[in-house]
Amino acid sequence: MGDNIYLPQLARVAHIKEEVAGERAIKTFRLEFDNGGGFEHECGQCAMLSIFGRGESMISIASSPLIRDYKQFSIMRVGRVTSAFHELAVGDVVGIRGPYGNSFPVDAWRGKNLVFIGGGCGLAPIWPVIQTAVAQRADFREITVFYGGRSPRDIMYRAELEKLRGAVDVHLSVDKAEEGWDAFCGFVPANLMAKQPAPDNAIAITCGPPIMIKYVIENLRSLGFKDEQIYTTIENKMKCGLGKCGRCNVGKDYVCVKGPVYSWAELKELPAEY
Amino acid sequence: MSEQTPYEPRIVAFLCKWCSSAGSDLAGVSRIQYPANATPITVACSGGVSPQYILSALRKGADGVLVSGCHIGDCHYMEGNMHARRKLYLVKELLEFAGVEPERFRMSWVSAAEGAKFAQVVRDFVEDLRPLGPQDKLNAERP
Amino acid sequence: MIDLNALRTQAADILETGEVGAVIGWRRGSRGMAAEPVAIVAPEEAASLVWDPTCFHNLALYLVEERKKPAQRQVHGGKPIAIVAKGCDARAVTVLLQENHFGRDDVYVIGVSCEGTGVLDERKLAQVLPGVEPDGAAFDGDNFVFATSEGERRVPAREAMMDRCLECRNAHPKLNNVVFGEETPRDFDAPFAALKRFEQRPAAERWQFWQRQFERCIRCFACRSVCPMCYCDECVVDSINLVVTPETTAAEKADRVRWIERSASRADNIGYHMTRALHLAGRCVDCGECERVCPVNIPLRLLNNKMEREAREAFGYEPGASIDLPALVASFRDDDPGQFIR
Amino acid sequence: MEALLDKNRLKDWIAALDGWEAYAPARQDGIWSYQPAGDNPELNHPNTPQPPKGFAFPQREIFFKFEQVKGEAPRLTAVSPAPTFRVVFGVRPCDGRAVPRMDRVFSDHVDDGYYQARRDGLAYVGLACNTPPSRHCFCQSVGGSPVSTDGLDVLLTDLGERYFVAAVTDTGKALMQAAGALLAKPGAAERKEVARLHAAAVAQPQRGVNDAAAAPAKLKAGFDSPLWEELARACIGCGICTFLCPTCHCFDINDEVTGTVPLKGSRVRTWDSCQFPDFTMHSSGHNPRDTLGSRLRQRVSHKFRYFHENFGMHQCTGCGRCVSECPVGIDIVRVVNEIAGSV
Repeated sequence: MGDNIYLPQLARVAHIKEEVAGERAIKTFRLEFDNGGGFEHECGQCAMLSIFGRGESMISIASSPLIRDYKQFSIMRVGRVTSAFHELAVGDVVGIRGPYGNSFPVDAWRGKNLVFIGGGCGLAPIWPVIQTAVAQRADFREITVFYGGRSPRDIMYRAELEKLRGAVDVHLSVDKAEEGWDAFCGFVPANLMAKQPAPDNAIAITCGPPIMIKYVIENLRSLGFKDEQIYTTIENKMKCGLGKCGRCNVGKDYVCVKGPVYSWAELKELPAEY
Repeated sequence: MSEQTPYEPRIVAFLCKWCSSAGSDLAGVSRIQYPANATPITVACSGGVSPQYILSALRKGADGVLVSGCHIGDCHYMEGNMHARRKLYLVKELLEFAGVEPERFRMSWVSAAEGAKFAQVVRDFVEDLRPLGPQDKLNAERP
Repeated sequence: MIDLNALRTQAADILETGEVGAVIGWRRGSRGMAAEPVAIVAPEEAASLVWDPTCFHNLALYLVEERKKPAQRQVHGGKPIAIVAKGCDARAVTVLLQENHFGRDDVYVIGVSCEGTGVLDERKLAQVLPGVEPDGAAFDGDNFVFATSEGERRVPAREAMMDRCLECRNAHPKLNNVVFGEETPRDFDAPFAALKRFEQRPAAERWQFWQRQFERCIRCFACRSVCPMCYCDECVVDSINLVVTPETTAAEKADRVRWIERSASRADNIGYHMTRALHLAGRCVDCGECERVCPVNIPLRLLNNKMEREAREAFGYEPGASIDLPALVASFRDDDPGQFIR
Repeated sequence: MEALLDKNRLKDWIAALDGWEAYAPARQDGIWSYQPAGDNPELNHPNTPQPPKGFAFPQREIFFKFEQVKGEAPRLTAVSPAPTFRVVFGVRPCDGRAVPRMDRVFSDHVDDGYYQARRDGLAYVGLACNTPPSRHCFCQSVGGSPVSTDGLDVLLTDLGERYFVAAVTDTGKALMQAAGALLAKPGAAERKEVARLHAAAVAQPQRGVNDAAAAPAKLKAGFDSPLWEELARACIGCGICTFLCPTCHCFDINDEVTGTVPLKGSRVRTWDSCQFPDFTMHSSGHNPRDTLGSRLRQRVSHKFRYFHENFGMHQCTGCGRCVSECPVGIDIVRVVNEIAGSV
């Protein structure tokens, strides 16, 4: 038998950070490979993470491809596998296989303005693009990040977002007003409309809850963004990550292979089975 | 099975906390000798022992399953053991019907005062299971 | 003999008057001669209803919450749903009433008596008339009559009837709002005849038998899906709990016990079928649908019959006999057998 | 390479296949299934309710075993299928046509080593359908034929007392060469008889999909049709149609734990079905295909649209099992025709 495509590599949890607490808790994990292990990835790709005895879960790689020492994953506690991740301690060993899926065409975006619009844990899949663009800041023109959570406690990557200021325009928001919050109050699509980014020579990249994406796309279009200028990622239940197990398809596309990154021009042609 | 370690039946024992579990404790503190083959699992009431627990224990390799509760009339929840009696009778019948040795499932009523009886129940169960050898019909590990 | 036109008229009438919002019955299908389940809402659709030996389905299935949704969606104003029911199907409706799925006024039972026969077993027919694939089937007294390209073929019903029908004691639906056909004396096999024969085999032989049957199971879950009593939202064999609401916590999802794996291995298949038999004890009305639909021919009725007979003999319990009956395992008698307990 | 084989020498041919395990349909417990070829296999079966797909794609496959002592790194032990040479006799041409379709799925994008390892040692000896094995057959309307050799290594044609044996692949030739003197040279009369039988088989009336070539476009146009829910109304949501389908390949992957201290278990692939509600349900409870109609649409669209869009061929081979075995008479031919007819 040739390469075993279902056999994960082992990776060690090198660092854990609690991003968001509570019922929809999010933790960020840095996974490191031992000598010679690992793989290269591109912005937007995912990996299948394993906790043996619990199973596998497909998670976006949240670190920039420029970072070689580790891969970062921000995982919301939702079910069987993700809950097990939240129980991990530094030093624990997990399984990982990948990378899977397509990627954001970052190279094609050089010389353009980038507008990122994220909500909730939807910041993680676009984070590698933000990181890469900031690392290669001269290659891009204006970079704007819109990001919102339900409350100030639901803002992930808070410290990292603050560090971006200067290089990047950061517009944070929370759904409901709360004492001590002096940035925008309201939903992310509304914040977007309040700031009105211009569509000229721009690419908009959005990820978040489906309902947010829906209104973000409507608003981007009303701002003059064309379907080809809008990118998003979609997710479906996945098992193999290799276009064989048959469950993540949206029309003819297996999201694990042809996705998760789509321009709105592509996505609107597909059935909305995600 | 090597010669050094002769076959010892493994028993999963679901014991109600009010009577049988207390009975097993009494057997212990009274220093009554009985075989250590049973893994006790304390449950609130024998009436709460789902047939699923029994099937699952057998699936995971138990050689025998014991369910023990309060004597009829003594149930802490009034009638839990009456339900257990009916429900688990069906389990017993079904296992036997499928050709599984009927000795592999056993029920007993053991009160908190009956430490000696508990020891005897376990002793008898182990002796009845021993000649049957390992349970491989419902065991997922032995295909 | 059942007057099909009278049945159609009845269905049209209760739709016309608005007494019911839909009628679940059978119509001609496109799979050979077999009838197929249908839910009609307009009086004129009643003309498509049929009643013949291929009406084997237990339509009570479609009265259960999840599965009735497609039919319900068409019904306006929460009107009762009518169902065409054979004797066994009507008993299934009784059990569903017993288990409070709906009230007696929410369902309108159009009983159809199997009279002196029953429904067709297509596997038996293939043995009785090898190589013949009829275009239609009809009742005719003690016979089934098949329309074939070479004319009519008459087969004594007992030779091609479902085993369940041979042992049936309730061919005439007791629970009904209206009933078609006569209560007819029957003289086929004694109840539990096959079960008794099987029980006489030695234990080792019984195990050999079941081992072979269970090893064949492909876990398509057709037995579960077709069963009116298998309506649980959460089933031990599903990979996840199907009832996830926004309130369901991650811990609840994570901690769900996997009693039985998805693998079609012997141990897991036995776990599945035994759990199901136990869960159906005192509820199974022996409509035999699980056995009919099994693509690998596992004799599931034997397991259910065993539980049914124990319920009857040990506890005097008859499933589907009355709406007011408490559930078998939610009740007890002081003199329930206890000799097996030490 | 073509030859004649006396029917009663089939067992001798099988015996001569040194190093090959042979399988053939047998009737056991009232149903036909592929079993190790017994003493005297007779290929007089209707189609088996289960296709031979499990030979290359078994219902349960262990990928690897894991073991982990608490606080230590897990140890993984890959499990690979043992190399075997297996030859399956009596495969109907519809099931033969399923083989290249499955090959495509399991080699597309990346090779699935488990499938490939089993497939590499597999040979299929087909049996032409001189008469349709079932009234539910519709192979011809989906581009197949009762005498198709697609996916087969050898095709047998029943000539009454003898089989006409025709090699399709090099493996097939090797299998025939192993038969040696058991095979006789066919004459012109036999060849003529085979041609006549094949022509007659193709001429047998069959039901079918009206215009398979137009199906992808029609199903696309009819994606939002209310007919899907209508046609699925009787569906009970079981897995018969997919588990018995020779080309359905969807699967699940789970960890099966057999011990907890230390943690022990296996990662296992099992067949899964797009007809089960948990197939696509997200952990959040959101289900992109949450109705019976949407799941019927997925099954039918996969066969007659998506597969065609990806690989240029229909995934359905017209074996008719999903029609004949459906507990409630859901009929893929009718579904395709009705949706296509509605747009």
